[in-house]
Order: sequence, then C-alpha cells, then structure tokens
Amino acid sequence: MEKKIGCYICTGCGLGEALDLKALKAIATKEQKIPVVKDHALLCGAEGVGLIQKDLTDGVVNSVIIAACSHREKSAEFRFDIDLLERVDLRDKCLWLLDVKEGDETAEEDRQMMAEDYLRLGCVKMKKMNVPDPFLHSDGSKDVLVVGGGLAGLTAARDVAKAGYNAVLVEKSALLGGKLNDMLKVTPDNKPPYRDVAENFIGALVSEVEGDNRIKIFKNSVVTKTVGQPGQFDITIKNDTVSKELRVGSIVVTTGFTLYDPTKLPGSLGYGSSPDVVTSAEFERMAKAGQIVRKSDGQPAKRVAFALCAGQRDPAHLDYCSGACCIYSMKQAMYVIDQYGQDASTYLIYQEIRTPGQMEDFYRAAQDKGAVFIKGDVTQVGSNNKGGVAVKVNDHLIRNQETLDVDLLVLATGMISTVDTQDPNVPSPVGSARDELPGSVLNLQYRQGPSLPQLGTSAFPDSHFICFPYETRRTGIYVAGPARRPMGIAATMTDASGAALKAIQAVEAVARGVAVHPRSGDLSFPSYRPEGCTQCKRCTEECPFGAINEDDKGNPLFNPARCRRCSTCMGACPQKIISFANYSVDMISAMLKEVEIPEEDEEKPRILVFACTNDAVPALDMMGRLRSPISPYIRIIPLRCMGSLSLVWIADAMSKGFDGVLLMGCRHGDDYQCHNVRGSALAEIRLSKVSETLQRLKLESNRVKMVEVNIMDADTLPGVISDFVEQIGNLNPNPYKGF
Amino acid sequence: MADAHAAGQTILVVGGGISGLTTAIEAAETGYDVLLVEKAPHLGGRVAQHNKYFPKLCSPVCGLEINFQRIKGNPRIRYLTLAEVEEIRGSEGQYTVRIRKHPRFVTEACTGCGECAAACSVTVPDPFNFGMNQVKAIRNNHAMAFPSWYYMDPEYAKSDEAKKVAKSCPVGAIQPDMQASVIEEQVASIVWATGWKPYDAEKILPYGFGQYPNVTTNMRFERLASVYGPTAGKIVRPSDGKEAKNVAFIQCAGSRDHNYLPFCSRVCCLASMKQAAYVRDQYPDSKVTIFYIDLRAMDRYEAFLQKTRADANISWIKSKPARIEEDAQGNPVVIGENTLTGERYAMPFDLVVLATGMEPHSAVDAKVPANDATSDDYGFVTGGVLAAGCAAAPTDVASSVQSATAMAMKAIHAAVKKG
Amino acid sequence: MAYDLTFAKDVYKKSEMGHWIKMCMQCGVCAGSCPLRAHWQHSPRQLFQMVRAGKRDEVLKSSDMWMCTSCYNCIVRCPRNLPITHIIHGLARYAETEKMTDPMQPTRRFAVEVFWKNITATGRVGEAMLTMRLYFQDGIGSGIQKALEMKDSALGMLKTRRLNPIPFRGKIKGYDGFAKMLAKAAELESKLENKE
Amino acid sequence: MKEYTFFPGCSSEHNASAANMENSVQAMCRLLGIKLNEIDDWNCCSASIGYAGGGQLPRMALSARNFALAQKQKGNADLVATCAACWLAMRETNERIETDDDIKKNINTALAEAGLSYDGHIKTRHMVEVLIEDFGWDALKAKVTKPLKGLKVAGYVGCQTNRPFGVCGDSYENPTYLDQMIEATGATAVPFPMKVACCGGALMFSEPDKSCVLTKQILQSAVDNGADVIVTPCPVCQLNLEVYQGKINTTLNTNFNIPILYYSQLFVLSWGGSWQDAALHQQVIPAEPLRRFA
Repeated sequence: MEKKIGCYICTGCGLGEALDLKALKAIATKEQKIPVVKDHALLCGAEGVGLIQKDLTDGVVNSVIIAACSHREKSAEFRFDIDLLERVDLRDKCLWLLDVKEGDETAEEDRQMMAEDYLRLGCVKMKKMNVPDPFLHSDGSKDVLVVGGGLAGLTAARDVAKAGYNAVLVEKSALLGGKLNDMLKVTPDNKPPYRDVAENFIGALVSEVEGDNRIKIFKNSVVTKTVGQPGQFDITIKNDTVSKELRVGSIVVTTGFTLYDPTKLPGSLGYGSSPDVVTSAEFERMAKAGQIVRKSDGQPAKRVAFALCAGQRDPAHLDYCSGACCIYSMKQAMYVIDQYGQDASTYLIYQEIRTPGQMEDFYRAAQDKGAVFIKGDVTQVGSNNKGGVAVKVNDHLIRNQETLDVDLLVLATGMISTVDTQDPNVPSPVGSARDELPGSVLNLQYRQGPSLPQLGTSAFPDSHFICFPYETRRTGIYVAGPARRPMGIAATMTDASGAALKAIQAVEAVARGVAVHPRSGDLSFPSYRPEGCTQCKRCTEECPFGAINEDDKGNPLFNPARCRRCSTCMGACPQKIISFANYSVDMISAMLKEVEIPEEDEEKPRILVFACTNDAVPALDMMGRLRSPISPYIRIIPLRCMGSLSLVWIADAMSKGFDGVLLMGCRHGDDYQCHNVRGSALAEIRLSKVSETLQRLKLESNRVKMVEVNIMDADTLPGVISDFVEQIGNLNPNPYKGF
Repeated sequence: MADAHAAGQTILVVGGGISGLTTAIEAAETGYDVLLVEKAPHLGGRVAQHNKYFPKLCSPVCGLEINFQRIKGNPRIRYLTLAEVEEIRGSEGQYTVRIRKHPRFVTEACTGCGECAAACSVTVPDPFNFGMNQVKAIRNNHAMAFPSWYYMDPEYAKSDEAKKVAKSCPVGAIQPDMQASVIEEQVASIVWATGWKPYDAEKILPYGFGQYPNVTTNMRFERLASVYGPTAGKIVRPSDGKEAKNVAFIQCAGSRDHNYLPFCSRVCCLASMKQAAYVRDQYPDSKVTIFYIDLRAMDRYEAFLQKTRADANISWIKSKPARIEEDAQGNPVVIGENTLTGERYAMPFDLVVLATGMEPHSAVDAKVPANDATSDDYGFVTGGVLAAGCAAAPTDVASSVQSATAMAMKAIHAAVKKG
Repeated sequence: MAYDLTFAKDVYKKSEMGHWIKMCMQCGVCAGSCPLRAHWQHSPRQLFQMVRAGKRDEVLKSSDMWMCTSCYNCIVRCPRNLPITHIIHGLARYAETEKMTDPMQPTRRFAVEVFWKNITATGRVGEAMLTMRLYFQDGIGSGIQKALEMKDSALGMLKTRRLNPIPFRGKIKGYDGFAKMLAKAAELESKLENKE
Repeated sequence: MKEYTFFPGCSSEHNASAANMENSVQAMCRLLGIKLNEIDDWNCCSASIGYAGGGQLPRMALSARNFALAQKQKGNADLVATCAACWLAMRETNERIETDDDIKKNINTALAEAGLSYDGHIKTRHMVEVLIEDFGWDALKAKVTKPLKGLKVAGYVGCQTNRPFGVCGDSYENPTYLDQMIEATGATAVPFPMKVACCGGALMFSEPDKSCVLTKQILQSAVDNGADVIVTPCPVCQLNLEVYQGKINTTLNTNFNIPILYYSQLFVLSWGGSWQDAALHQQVIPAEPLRRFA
C-alpha cells in the first residue's frame, strides 16, 4: 500500500497565537515533503475532524499526522478507520511546558524551534512507520487447557464451556473434585448465611462438568510437555499407558496445593509424638468418616485443641499466612461441638484471628457455639495420665502458662503451591517442602525454562501487579486458586472464573492477531534479519515474557503470540536487526537525527529525553496541565518501554550534537513498576556499558543519565530535568555539533 | 459464541472504579460490548483518591492510566459519567435499565485548557480532598482525571457568573442551562461495582472525630499524604499545621463492631501499615503506634507486615482503645488497656488516624434498583445482578480486580445464553 | 489449674447474663472505659478469659467485680454487645452464692449486709439507718470516727431536712405480701442458681 | 394538665437526701401543669447495687411489684421516675419481663405471693423525657419570667440517665439535653468535659476513698471551666458531689464550695417560683450564686 500522508495542524488552545503557523506548514511541506498539509482552529471539533475525514474518504490521504495536543487527549474524536495515525503534541508538551513572557522574543523563538522539531519528529516517524501485518494462523485452536481437576479446575472448565468454548481438563488422580472430596462440610466464605458451615457441593460440580460435552476430561493423566504459543499450544497428555498430543489455545493451571510436611514442624508442636496429634487434613478425613475419636484408643475425642499457624508466618517454615486456616479450624471446632454438644470442649490457639470481611460472622458463630479462643503459643506437647495429649499453652491474654489436656491436638498446617516455579533472581524457593514436588506441571518447552516465573521469594506463581493480578510472564497461561496463592473456597472459585475469562480473552486476541495487556490491541510484532544474527542470545535471554526460543543454529525463534510487544528484544540486540513494522532502532535514530541542533555559538544546548510512554510521558503531560515550566532546550522522544533502548541511539545523539541524553524509565527493583517487568532494569544494565561509547567519542560520561520516573512525579520531575540541564550547562558544548 | 454479537448482548457495568473498569475492559477485550455507568464526573473511583497502594507503595494512577488507555483504544466500551441507574426491569439475558444522566454543564468539546476555572471566582470545599481545601466551582478533580473534561457544580451553574464564565470558553463547551436526561438501554447482564465509602467517623463518638481537630481518618490521611492533596503532601496536624511526628493509628474504627459495622473491612490493617510508612519516610525521627485487635495481613501480605514490624520506630499495641480525650496542647490522648500486658494507658499523640472501615455504597446510596435484588445484612449485593469488588465483599485492590474479572466471565455467560 | 470448661459452662448457665462471656473477643474496650480501672487487678475482659480458662478460684475470690459502679460505660462501647455491667454483677452474685467472696470486701458487705437487709426490712431505704449500719458495722470506735469525718455534712443534711433524725422507719403497708414475694423470688432464684 | 403515674423513690421521701429534688420537682410540675399520681405503697427499686444481696429475681421482683401496683391503681399510664437509678432499674425490669418469658413466669409466681401480677406494657420515663418530649423546648422557654442571665452552670449528666438507655436518643459520649435545659432557663452552660464521667455512684458508701477521687475530678473540671454551680438530674450524683465536698477538701486538700443543684430547681426559679418552691433552702452548700434571681 502506497502511503499518502496528510498533516493536520491545530491552531486552537492558543497554538495559533503562540506559534508561527506558516513556518510550521513550511516544515511539513517543503522540508518533510508531506503532500497534504492543512490547519484548523479547532481540529477536534466536528468541522476539524470532518476536514480530515473528507480527505480520507476522497482517498487523498490514508495516513494521518495530527499536530495538536497529547495523544492522551481527544482519542475518540481522532479515531479513524486507518492503519497509521501519529499524534504530534504541540500543546501539552510544548506550549504548556514553556514559560514564555509576552514579548520575550528569545523565548518565543525557542518555543517555535521546539514545536518545529516535534513536527519534524512526527513526520519522520510517520515516514518510517509501516502498516503492521498482524500475526495470524489458520491452524489455531480456541480450546482451553485446564490442568488440575479440583475446585478451581472444575470451576474454570465449567466457565470456559458456559462461555461457548471447549475445555480440556487434565486430572492427575482417578477422580475429579480434589481436596474437597475429603471434606465433610465447607466454610461459607462469601455466601450468606456467614454463620453456618455449608454442605459440600463438590459432587454437584463434578457431575455438571462430567455432563458437559464441551469439556474433554483426562483422568489419571498429567501434562508432560507444552510446546508452542497461545493459539498453538501443543500439549502432550500422558496417563500410565499412553501419550496423547493435542492443540489448545490457552492454559489455566489449577493444580492446587499440598500441605506443609508436619514432620518438619518444631518438636514443640508434638507431631509424631502421639497418634493423637494430627493435621487439619487428617482431622477432616476423620470427621468425614464420622470418627472424631482418639486415634490412639478409639475413645471419643470430646476435648480438641487446634494449633493455628502450624508453621505459617514463620520464616523457618512458611513465611506467609495460609489465608484460610483460621476459618477452616473454626469449622472443624464446630464439627466437634455438633457431635458432642455439651460435653465438647474446643480450643483454638492462635496468633492473630483472620476472618476478613463478612467472615467475622463465622468467628462470632464459633464463639457462640462455645469454641474457646486463646491467643498464645503451644510451647510443649506431651501425653497425660488420662491417655490424652497434654498441650502446654502460653496464654498471652491472661499471661498464663497452663496445660491443656485434650483428646486430640489438630495442627493447622499451611498451603504450598504445587506449581513448579523459577526465578533467575531467587536461587531457591522458600519452604524446603518444595523439594518433594512432582515434576513440572506444564514442562514448557521455553528457552527460559519449563516452569512458571515466581513472585519474589514467595515461591508462588503469582502476579506482581496489584492492578493486573492475572498478568504473569507467560502469555496465555494463567494460574488460579491455591496453586497461585493460599486462598479459601470462595476466593478460589472467583479466581478460577477470572482465569477462565483471561484464557478465552487470550485465544480471541490471538485469533485477531492482537496483543494482550499491557499493549492490548497492538498488531505489530518483532521480526529479524537472520543474516545479521551473531547468535549472541541476548534477545532470547532478556525477553521478560520468554517469548523467544532458539533454533538449532542458535538463532532466535520468535513466538509472536507469546509476545507482549514491549520491544525489549529490539533494544537487546547489538546488531540492531530486530524490529517492528511501526517501531525500530532505525526509526528512532532517524527521528533524533532530524532535530535541529543550533550552532555552538548560539549557546542553545539540546538535550534529548527518552521517556517511557507508560509512566514518564503521562507525568510530562501532567506537568503540562499544571503548567510547570521546563527548559526549552529539551526534546522528548517517547519509547514503548525503556527495554527497547538501543545504545546506538545514544551514540547517534552524541554524534548529532546533542549535549546530553536523559532517560526516564519506570521504577525497577523488588517493587518494580515497569509494565513489562524488566524493561527499565535491563536498560539500566545496558547503560552501564555506554561509557565505552562516550569514551570512544571522547565525551564526558555524565552527559547521559537515567532516572526513575513515577507517573505522579509531576511535582519533582521539573527539578530533575532542570538539574540535568544545569549539569550539562556546566560542560562544554558537544564538539560534534555541526558535523 | 464470542464472535457473534446480536443486539442486546451488551454488558452493563455500574461503577467506574477499579472493579468496574476491570470488568468493562476485560469483557470488551474478550469481544463484548460494554456500557459503563459512573456516578462521579470522572472514572477511577475510590482508588483515584489513594496516594499509594500497599504493599508496593506505588501510585494507583499508574494502573488507572493503562486502563484508561485501553478504554480509549477500544470502541466496544461506551462510558457515561455523572450517570446513575434508576431502574432495572426484566431478568438475566434481557434487562431494560433506565439511566439518569446528570448535567455536567460542560460538553465533551472541552479541551481541558482551564480558561473557565481561571475566570471563575467562586470556590467550594473540595469534595475530592474531603473538604480539607477550597477549589473552583468549575474544575476537574485532578490533573490526571479521565475523562479530562471539566465539570461545574450545579449550584454554581445557576449563578449569573456561570453564564459569563461560559463565554470565556474558547470552544463554547460550557452550557450552564444543561438539563438532566433519562435514557433506556437493553442489556444482557449487569455487574454492580459501586464500591465503598469511608464509614462516617463522626458516628464513633468515643473517638471524638469532628470534635478534636487532630483526630482524622485513614482516607483523609491518604489525601494529606498526597503531593496533590490539601497540604502538598506535608503530614501536619489540622489544628496548628505542626509536623505530625508522633502518629497513632486506631484499627477497627467502626469495623468488627456491632455499634457500627459488624464485619471486618479487611484492608484497614494493611492500609495503616502503608500509612505508617508515609510518616516514617517523611520524618526520620517520627514515631508510629498502631492499636489493633488482630493484625489481618492475609496470605502473602504477611510479608508487608513483617517488613513494617522490622521498623523499631513503629510500635504495636493489641488493644481497642476505649476513647480519646484532648489535652491542653491539643494532643489527642488515646485511652485503653494493653491486652498483652494488662497495663492501662493514656498516650498523647500529635495526630490520631482512625482506620475507618468500608461501607458499601450498595447499602446506602447505590442500592440495586431491581425488585429481585438481594443483599446480605450489611448491604453487600448477593443476587439479582452480579456484584464485583467491594459491592460484594470488603476486599483489597488485587482481590477486587480478580473478582471483577470473574464477574466479566459471569456476565459473558448471560450474554452467550442470550445470543 | 489446667484449662477446663466446667466452670465456664456453669457460669454460662447460672450467672446472670453469663452466657455472653463466650462472645468476648478480648479487645479491651471495657477496661479502658471503666472509671475504677485504677483499682481492679483484672479487667472485665481478663475475667472473661479467666472464666473460659477455668480459673474458678481466681475469678470468684477476686474483688474485681465488686469495683463496679454501674456506670454502664462498658456496655455502650462493647463491640460485641456484651451486657458487661450485668455480667460483672452476675459474677459477683455468683461468687456470693458460692461463698467465695472475701466477707470483708467493703462493697460486698455494704451491698449484702447493709443495703439489701435495709430495703427488705421495711420495703424502702431508711437512709439514716443505712448510714448508721454502714458506719458502725466495724464497731463503735471506727463508726464514731467515720461519723465524725462526715459530721458537718450530716449536720447540714439534718438542718436542710434531708436526713431523718429518727433512724427507725415503718414498714410499707403491704409488707407481708412484699416479704412473701421476696421469699418466693429468692427460692426460685436459688433453683435457678443450682439448676443442672 | 398532663397526668402521669409517679414513682418518687426512697431518696425523694420526706426528710430524705433528695427532698430538695422532690420538692422542686413538685413545684416545677405545678408551674407546668403536670399531675403526678404517686403509686400507693410503692417499694424500693433496689437500684443497681441490689444485685449482690438480691440476685436477679428478687431484685426485679421489687420493681415488678411497683409496676403491678401501678397497673392496678392507674392502669398502663406512663410511669414517671425522677431518680436515675429508679428509672434505670424499672426500665430494665420491664424490658426483661417483656422480652424473657422465663423471667416473666418466675416474677409472676413471686408476685402472686403478694396477690399481684404484671406482664409488662407500662412505659417507664424519666421526668426530663416528659419535659422534652411531651412539652418541648419552646414550652419550657416560654415559661421563663426570670431568666438566670449570667449564671454559669456546669451540666453534669452523670451515668444512669445517660447509659445504657439515654435520654431522647441523645449521645452517650456527649449528651446535650442538660446543657439545652440550662440554656432554656437563660443561664449559660459552660463547656464540661466531665459531664458523663462517673462520680463513684454507690461505691461512695463502701469505698469512699476510691469514689472521692472521681468526684474530685468532676468538681475540679467544673470549677476550671468557670462554673458557678453544677446541675444534675441524678440524686446519687447530687449527693456525692455536694455532701462529700468537705471530706474531699480535707483528704485531697482542695477547697471546693460549689453548690450542686437539680435541673428542676433552675426551672422553678426561672419560671418565677420562690426560693422555697425551688427548695433552694435545702442545699447543704447554699446556692448563693442564685440569690440575685430570687
């Protein structure tokens, strides 16, 4: 398709008064050779939009440059049915960011220069952009694989099917239902009445799933291999005898949890010292069998103590709270009271009672039934002369150390995810129990390994994002339920439904060839020039989403459907051979080269700012809205993500004559805010090598600086910028000016 | 199927906070048409008023910005601001809803240039900052507000000045005579995501909020700690502007209490730990005391509790204070029993922050207007429509988003059934 | 004394409003609300936890319950709606019926031996007699001393005709029925207190 | 003329400690047009301290007998009490009888011994509720002929007219009805943080040293806030605050000499009643600051 570019300049919001329109139009037409250049006093108004639309309808134009306000404004007005649209921000980041006194000619001139540069950048970018040709495949699948047939898996499979998609449900054991099969009753969680234990509903759910012809069920089976990408995941399902291959579009992992190994608990909790010290899971099975008795002699267990946080919230064991144990233990205390009535004595020994939300009702109900709550610790467990268990309790609330004689001591051990996780930054996951985990649940054939990335030190394959809890580093793969994070029954069902939604959303996105969050709808994807590749593997190692595999020669093998379009690979490539149709190393180089660099004697330095489009650019827009002025010498070029930073750009900027380069990326480290996880961190690492480049050019290393910018930094950012401008001002002008 | 879209398959989402935004965007990006209805002038809801999120201490605006970009880029989402659902008829699959659109007095032509606010001489207590400062009667709530169109207070719209100010708008976007309008829509499913409001601390009489200036609430404290708040982020005492370096947080102020809100609001413990960090970060020589009944840092949030515990200048007292008095210096004095030591204390502080709980809007000013709507004893929605986030239960942001995504799934089920 | 619920279950059943004790969540509001907090050893919520821990002697022998001035602060502030004032009164009464209270506990002596006797003797409070009994319960000496301490006030009361010079007062007209009623009530009460 | 069944309570008897309340209340009612029909042969309500000697049933039987007599003599007309303790004890008893069937049964078995029975349905009200609800602020203000201009009064609500039932739904922590009454007489209600603090109540008899400390704090706060007099609706509070000032002055070396009055005395005086009508001659600590209005 031949590009027919039209450039439309808005003179509203004071632009007309502040800027020399004729000069701007001259830049577009004469200098940049844009065939159609028009202006309007209110481009976002019906008339202005009509002006553009007419040119599009008449076929005079098929690609549009709008020189007006920030791309964050008026998006609805400027939504046209075209492939290429570029916004040049003359208002928010130029007019509103410059403090120009009436009649101050120098300042007015500086402002005009900035506007002209931004118009140039826009024109060059448009000329360099190509229409992305979406990644589509004919042999894709929209089926969803659900691994694990417990509560979460059943819920996910059912919800996928109800939405009109096919689900493949793989269950390791011989029957569906998972942990709930062992439960006598279930906690009410977020369904009223919150006071009462609820009937176990797993049977109904299992038959609903087994009766749904959209759900294909594999029992006694595991996934031994997962190859490919969303829309084209080829998985191998193996039961003891045969292996079977099939293709699915996306994956929900719901393999649930195992409980912390009670034999690893401190001896003071007495597990193993007596058959009458049991875990809550063991107690639940006893209750289900109608056998709330001493294991030792079969006598009725009317006096039962529950030790909460048996290993949880203890760095030596599990450094997290298991979320559901308080409520779960209250439920079990109710079993005892319901069975033995007036003769029952139940004690819950706790650190903090955690019954969030409406579950406070359940806490009150447990007390109302007569359960006694003791804030304190179990300091020692022995046997007593009555053939029961003697529990030494340190009661913090009445500062009292007493023995508690019971028939049973129940240890509420904590949940551990059954998902194998990995994190290059974290050597070994917490909780030694993880060593005994079975093999990988998906066994991903990914360059970056078979497992799912874990969250920090938690060993859970959970999301780092508060706002986007389903965003993980493996596109199209979603973990739900206690496999992702310790949680109770209602939370598990909610989580599974959410994951099911994300799974069908992913297959729909792939079918349309668009990206999912954070660059939802982006049609572009990376490609490379094989002849230029040196097999350095940086792209395959650095991709935050493990999207790139390697072929047998060590060349990158892109999986566009795994790709989130962050362009980290592009920045990682020392050969500059990775690019997107509408975003490339060459494009940014060309843009920065187009900036007018005044002669040295004009004493008008030029400072290039690379700003992350996610947080830094909005922060700059916010500065505009607050009218907090910055130096007229800076030129801002937005980047998709700092991860795309190519050192070539620094070199080009320097040889072009820029006096300094300031990079604005998102916070990295443990609490990183980079929407692409590693982008800004990787940029920082690359930058550490920039000094070589600068030395080669005989330039001071402090001409280049990277800063972390938070989206709400509009208050401090002006200072950051002026400090850098001042710092550059103290250096001699870049000697390469005018070369 | 997802690719067929008969009319009336639209999903109505009520509430444009983090939950409503999520349901709307996730459903739209899966291929469904969504109508998002928000009562306030801007989207973003309660989280937009927060300074930072726990446990990462990052700005809510960061995630909101991404969501707003997704809305801007997605023609499947229609949104209405200053709009309320007045009536719901019919049932899942075929609802008819009546929506009232309150006048904004500013049209979508607004370019956000700010001329009108400059021309406006009338100021009002800023509702966005809980009235702790004054703002113009025509404004937008904050520089990152979306949509960025200004709005005018209805009272001011009646004034003569409003008509003059209207003339000051270069694009003629201001219409002081704008009227409310009512529309009807056919939708397949409805997700109620009306969120929560801070419990009215004045009802908690023993703590003297409203009586003692230096007793404040956690939501007010969020604004106090925000650089875009009434004090430009300086944490000071309302009474005399003195730096608040000795700050107490009282948990369960209104929550877990039969006299007020019997349920646990879930987030307050973690929110106070976060706010303790605000104080400690701003004043290295500050001291923080947290009064609590049980510390509820569920699942992996435990790590945040441990991190906070590591700070020796933050002390913890397991006690629900009985009452607050004020001493001669205007210091609130917190009185109660330390339940772990048995000691009776009376401790003065520069500032006391009440960790007030969540009152669901669906219990007070956003009840579901449908005959078959059901809710629990506390006003959380349990039936008749789908409920996401804090309309269903008190939850933190991440859990709200999970809930909202799940509700997008349930909403799609209804749409599929219809289609 | 090891943990045991026998005592607690007895209190739940027999002590006035005693069954509410199991609902306490140990927040401590009652303690901070009590005007006598400087004087007791165990706050109400501690007493409740002690009851649940089975500490019968410590609870019943303690003088803490006898510190209650019936100000009702704890009741209106308790987040769990426990009628704390009544529970405390109930525990005091329970201790009394179990003969566990220190007989010399001043409020116990006043309430049981002086006040109750006084009102049941005639049907109404005889203030003068009440005061005399109160002062002279430890014998003439300390009685005179206490009386002298309050001499001026007493004279003032007499002068302003707010104290009856004649300590003895007549019974109410329906005293016989009144007495029978009380006897019956007491009988039913003890049945209640010893019900199994 | 509004009529009510009346339960004066022991301290309001002739020559009893609250005779000044009783006399001023009677005068107040005459001026306002209230007829109080006293229950014939009433007995002590047992107050709250009755718990220890009587326990549950005997304690409530006492109040129940009063209700039974009232019902027999005056039907179910509202029963008005002037003493906080009586009002509370009667209200509690009635509430338990109406809500707890076992109590109702047992109480009536006991009442039967006296040939009586009671199954609830009599509303117990405090005199101040009658003034506020049945007459209203305007009516109370309208009667003022001698405004107590310039008189600075600390309104001491105390405990039992405030908790757990409260007067006219007023706040437990900061009730305002008493201040409003003071202002209604033309006097000034001074700020008084101790208005709902406990004076030590019944413990004053058994453990005066403990109670005197509480009483002292209340007196101190009133004085610090510039009050000429303290006004209260409660006879126990009145007695503790007035009669123990001497003891407090000697034991806690203070020198209080502040008159402690009843709201009813202020009304009577401001409504043109005489010194005698207001029973101001019955103050142990003379009400000198009110002289100029007599």
